[in-house]
Amino acid sequence: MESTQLFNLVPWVVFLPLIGLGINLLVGRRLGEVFAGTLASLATGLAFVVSILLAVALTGHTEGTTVVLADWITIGDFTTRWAFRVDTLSVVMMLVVSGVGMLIHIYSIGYMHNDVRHNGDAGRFTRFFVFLNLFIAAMMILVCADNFLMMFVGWEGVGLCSYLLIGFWFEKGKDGIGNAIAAKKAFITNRVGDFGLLIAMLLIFTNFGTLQFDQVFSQAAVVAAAKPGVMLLITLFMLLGVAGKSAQLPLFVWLPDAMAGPTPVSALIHAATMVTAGVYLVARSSVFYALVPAAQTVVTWVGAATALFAATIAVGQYDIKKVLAYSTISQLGFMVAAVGMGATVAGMFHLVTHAFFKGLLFLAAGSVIQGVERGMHHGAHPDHDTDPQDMRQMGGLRKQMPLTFWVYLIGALALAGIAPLAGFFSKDEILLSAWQTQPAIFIVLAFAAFLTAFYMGRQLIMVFFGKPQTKAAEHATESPLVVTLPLVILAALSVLGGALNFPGVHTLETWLSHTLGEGEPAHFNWLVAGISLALALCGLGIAWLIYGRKAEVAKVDPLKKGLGPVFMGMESKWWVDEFYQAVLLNPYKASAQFMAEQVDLGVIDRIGGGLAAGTRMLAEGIRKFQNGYIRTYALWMLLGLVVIMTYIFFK
Amino acid sequence: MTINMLIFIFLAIVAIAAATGLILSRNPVYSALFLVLNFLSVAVFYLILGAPFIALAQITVYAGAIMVLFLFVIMLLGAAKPKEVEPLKWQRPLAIVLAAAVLLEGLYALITRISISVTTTAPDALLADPKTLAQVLYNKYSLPFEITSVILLVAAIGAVVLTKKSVKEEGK
Amino acid sequence: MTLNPLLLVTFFPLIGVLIVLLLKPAWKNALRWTALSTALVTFGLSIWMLTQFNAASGDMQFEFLLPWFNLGGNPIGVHFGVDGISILMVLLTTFLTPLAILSTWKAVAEKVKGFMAFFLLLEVGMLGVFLSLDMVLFYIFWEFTLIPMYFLIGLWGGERRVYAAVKFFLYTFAGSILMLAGILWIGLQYGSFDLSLLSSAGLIPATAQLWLFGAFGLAFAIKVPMFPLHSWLPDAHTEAPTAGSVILAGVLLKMGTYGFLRFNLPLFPNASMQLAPWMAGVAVIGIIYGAAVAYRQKDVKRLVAYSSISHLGFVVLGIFALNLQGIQGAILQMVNHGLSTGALFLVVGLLYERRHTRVLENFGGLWKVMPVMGTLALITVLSSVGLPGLNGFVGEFTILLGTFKSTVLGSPWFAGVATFGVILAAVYLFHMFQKLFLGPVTHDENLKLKDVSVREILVLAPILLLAFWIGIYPKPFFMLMAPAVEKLAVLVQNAASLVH
Amino acid sequence: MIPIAFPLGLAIILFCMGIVGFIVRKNAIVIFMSLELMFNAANLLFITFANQFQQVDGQIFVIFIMVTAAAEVAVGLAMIVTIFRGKHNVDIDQLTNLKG
Repeated sequence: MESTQLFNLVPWVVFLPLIGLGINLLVGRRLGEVFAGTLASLATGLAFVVSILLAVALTGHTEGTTVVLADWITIGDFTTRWAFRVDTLSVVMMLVVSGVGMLIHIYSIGYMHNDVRHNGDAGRFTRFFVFLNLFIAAMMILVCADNFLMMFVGWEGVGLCSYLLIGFWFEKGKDGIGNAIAAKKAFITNRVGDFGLLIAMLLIFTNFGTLQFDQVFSQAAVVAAAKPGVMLLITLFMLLGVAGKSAQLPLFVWLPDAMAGPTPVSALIHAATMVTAGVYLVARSSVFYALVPAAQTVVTWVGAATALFAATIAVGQYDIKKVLAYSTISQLGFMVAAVGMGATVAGMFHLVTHAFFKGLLFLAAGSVIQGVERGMHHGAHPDHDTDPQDMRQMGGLRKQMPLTFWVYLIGALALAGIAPLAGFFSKDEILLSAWQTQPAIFIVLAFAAFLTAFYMGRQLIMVFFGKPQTKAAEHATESPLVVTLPLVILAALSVLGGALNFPGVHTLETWLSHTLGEGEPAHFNWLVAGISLALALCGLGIAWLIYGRKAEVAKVDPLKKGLGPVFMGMESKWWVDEFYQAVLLNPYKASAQFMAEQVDLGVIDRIGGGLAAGTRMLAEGIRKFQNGYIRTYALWMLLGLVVIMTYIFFK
Repeated sequence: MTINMLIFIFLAIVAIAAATGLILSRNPVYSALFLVLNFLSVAVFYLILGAPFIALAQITVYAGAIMVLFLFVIMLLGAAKPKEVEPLKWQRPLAIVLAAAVLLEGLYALITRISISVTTTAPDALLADPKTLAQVLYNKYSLPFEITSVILLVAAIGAVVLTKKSVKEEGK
Repeated sequence: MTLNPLLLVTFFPLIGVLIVLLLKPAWKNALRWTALSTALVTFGLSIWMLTQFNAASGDMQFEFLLPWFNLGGNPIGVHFGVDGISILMVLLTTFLTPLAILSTWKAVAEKVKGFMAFFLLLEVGMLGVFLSLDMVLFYIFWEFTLIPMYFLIGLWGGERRVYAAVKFFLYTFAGSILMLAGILWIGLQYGSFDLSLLSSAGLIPATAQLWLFGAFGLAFAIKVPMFPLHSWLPDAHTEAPTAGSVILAGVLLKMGTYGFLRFNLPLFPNASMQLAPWMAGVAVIGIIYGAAVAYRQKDVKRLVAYSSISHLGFVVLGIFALNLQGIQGAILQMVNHGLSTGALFLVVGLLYERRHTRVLENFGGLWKVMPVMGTLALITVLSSVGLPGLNGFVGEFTILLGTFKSTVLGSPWFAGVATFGVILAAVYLFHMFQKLFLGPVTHDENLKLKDVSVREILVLAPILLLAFWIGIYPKPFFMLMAPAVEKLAVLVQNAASLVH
Repeated sequence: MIPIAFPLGLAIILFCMGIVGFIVRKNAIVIFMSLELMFNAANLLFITFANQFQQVDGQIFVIFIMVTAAAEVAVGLAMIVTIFRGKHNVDIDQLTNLKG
């Protein structure tokens, strides 16, 4: 087959998951778990195959192509279409989404089998895979759209899937409603971001006359010269969208709560793919940002601040998934900072490697959680008090779950940035570009990297080392093959991922340059690499000093003594949620309540009612004339007669 | 001053007095009789004004038939006399004031618009002839005439329906 | 002489009314089937009309004109006609009516005969409103719709039905009286009541336009309803039977926005241009206000009612953007709102049938009890929230686009603030969905609730399918209305430039 | 020959007295009589003008008025009788059912 013809396969990356979900929706429940899970995995797997074929086709035709499916909205001078953009950037995203997605699908077959039973509703198994496939489809629309509006479809679509999957156990969580509230919080926070993106799109259309990527970007320089203010607005509103989706300051608050979703969801959506959409958006729009240095600075600082801020919180968490969640926010901050500095390739590189090792970490954490859950059910007296996600109640799991331990270790080291694992190379590229352009950013990011190593060390030690803290941890057992196999594959990728853009080879750099334009490949800097590696080792070492030496984990976190109120802040997430609650949510609620009760029922409804009451009072007055005495009526007639006569005679 | 004038003035005083009696009599029987007196005196005016047919009709239909009907009902109802206590204090004075206003305005109009020198014409034989009346009535006014017959019919039926006790009530 | 399709569509339900009247009140199923089949045939007829319709033309089609009587020497005619704007409204009406009737199968158990007769009469009235081209005829149909709706609320409604029915009647009536005055003034002043003659002339002086815009606009604004004239709506929606709410939200409110398009824009173009920022401002206030108030409602139906105020704010905003995107988006959004809010009311009605309560606190966790229902409700909510890929987004986005670049409004702030309403919409709708379907089942009564039946799926499914269709491929809808809207926009601009 | 102002003036006076009687008296029958008095005054005007304009039409109208009065009296008295049956009174102030 001619390689360009392969491009025409691109709609199938969306259609295949849709077909999968359609079949599962109709018959999945009847045909059983294995069928539903396999079908969903197969659908995603085939999408992965298509993505590979597209990548193969791209090697011959690096300029890529656009496959138009149909018109969408056409009014006057406004046209959009359903069209798929195949270029090196979108194919990288497709590969990540479908590849990691497929592994997580497979993992979920095993994980959800236990999870639905643990939560007491086995019938919901199929629904999970329907949502997962829907997510893959939406994510594919996001990454291969050829215009902003179609991308927005995927953008909100993945938000919906996130909502559905966070609220998958909608009757669980705090007070039974916690998960549902977390889901709602995620969607609405994302909507705040989407608001920014919508405004950005309106601005783009008004000033460019189109929403199509190629046409917009080709005009960008002209418009930027003519209307620099507009370009700044566009990029900043777009940043708001990025902050929403990629959980950056100030909109990151939804992501930790999103851990209410089943663990594969946390891995797929809230670590590997969806949350990186913001990074993808900035990478895709790098033309814009390159033209507006002010926006670049803002983006960089937002990213760097988020990286540090989230890292500090991660240090103070006890929930195994919460640590990873804040770590994700922090790592997304690295990526956003990178794309902000113009180091788009570094950002994308970190995006890919992060998808490997963070996906791995989450899945392994899921394995740990289920191991502990199995431990809870062990023996004659099931232990219901243990929180299977609380790291303080684990400990020593490396003996019970050796395979999980090893892959977790690989993931953690990769995240910490230990050479030669994948995370080292990608993080190093980001630090390098910060080093070269903005030293202040470098310091912030370096400190964040140090904290990253520290909290990962802390987590490793609390979970896997020392002695089991509870019976459940003591009786935890290793997960089945269907769960561990994806872990092993991801672990391998986490080890080898650095090869994607190995210093001096720059595979990814070259590949992406076809879409992003020729960039200056960063030269490997031994000093930066050394600092980065030293910081990582330092972090791990300090973690060992604080947590690892005592066999018994103290009831009070040792850091609490040393840091005092600072640790309190880390532990309680710097009170950001409380702040939003007090400054935004409660006032909105109160003012809405005020409008609903005082304004609407009290004033507006009373206007109509007041008119009615006025009419009534008037009638009460007039009805006095109708006193029932016929003779009085005659008198009024007489009065009328007098008036008329007077008028006639004396007019 | 002609004899007609004298008769007129005299009967006018009678008519006004009769009307006053009608209003003021406590007993409705007296009122009815005062009204008859009033009708009779007005009938004489009709004669003076050259309408002998109407004058006679006034006497037979009004003073005769209608007033008999009145008296009949008065007797039937036992000459009931409601207490003439005015429930509304302002009603009576206001009525008199307004009626006086109408009176004064009417007289004012009369004085200002109609000269005292305009007098009635002598009785005209042709106009007084019932034949003339009949010809106009049955030609020019044939449609209203027919309608009045319907009115009378309706009134007759209406009176019967209104006064007839329902079968149920009779049974009681 | 061939039978005019418009007459056939408009008056066909009367045949159903006649049959219903001839049947015995006790034959409830026969009554229901008669009404349903009549409504379905009417829908079929409107589809047939659509196939005959020439989408490339912006002119009135299938025109029917019959002199009726004279008023002050000016002829009033029975004048019907359809163009790209009204055909969508007609289709929406004929589409929603059978579904609404089907939804009453169990909900209306008493006085079925009267209900069905009034319902079909209501359909005649609504179709008449959308198809009349003579102002007096329009007014007659406009008022005529009040009568059946008044009885539907007043006889088959909830506890405070009489209050709600009277409120509904008085509010709308108060506005329409002013409109009648306006109609008579125009008719006597310019010697014609015929819309097609009047709108092509552009002859009304600018100051008179302002007054007339006010008279017509008030009637339409009450019907829409625009803030702050909306307070009849929550009561009417809350007390109306489900089918009544569906039609009220789905079609009757559209009569207001349709009125703006059909009368205010072509007849008073200068006033429209002059007042557009004001109208848009009020619309934006309505968007935010409706969303905020909806969020704090305890009664589901009231919540949905306030959401209507918010959604219709978008429609009015789009209309007064006075450009192609705005108006086309507004028309599409009229259809969208009819579908999604109609479906929301159907969902609420299904819950009410099962639990006989509309208070949010009495529900919770229903998705677990009724999975299919939960899914259908979710799609409905998403369509209302404006999720891309579903109908609401296409309408809202095009409206925002039109408003944002509108030269008449002259400021992007309208669109900016309206976009903020998109966030608030998510707040109250997801709040509602959470209260109804998520969380644990807190009331034992809710544990035994039956999932949706096939009939109920049949009611909701067509609406949701259409929601997907419009969301993914709205082109046919835009193509249908485009020539008429272009004509309207040109007319407004020309007339406005003539006077200046 | 008398000035026509005289009968006209008398008609006015009688009419006003009829009005006063109508409003002041409470006895329904007397009220009816006052009404007749007012009719009478009107009739007098018709006859006077018939004489003045030498037209027979005025007289014909008087005939119509008489007929109508007869009909009205018949129905009116029937109503009074009916009311009397229910209320045992002819006091018109008792009939206040239309009080607003």
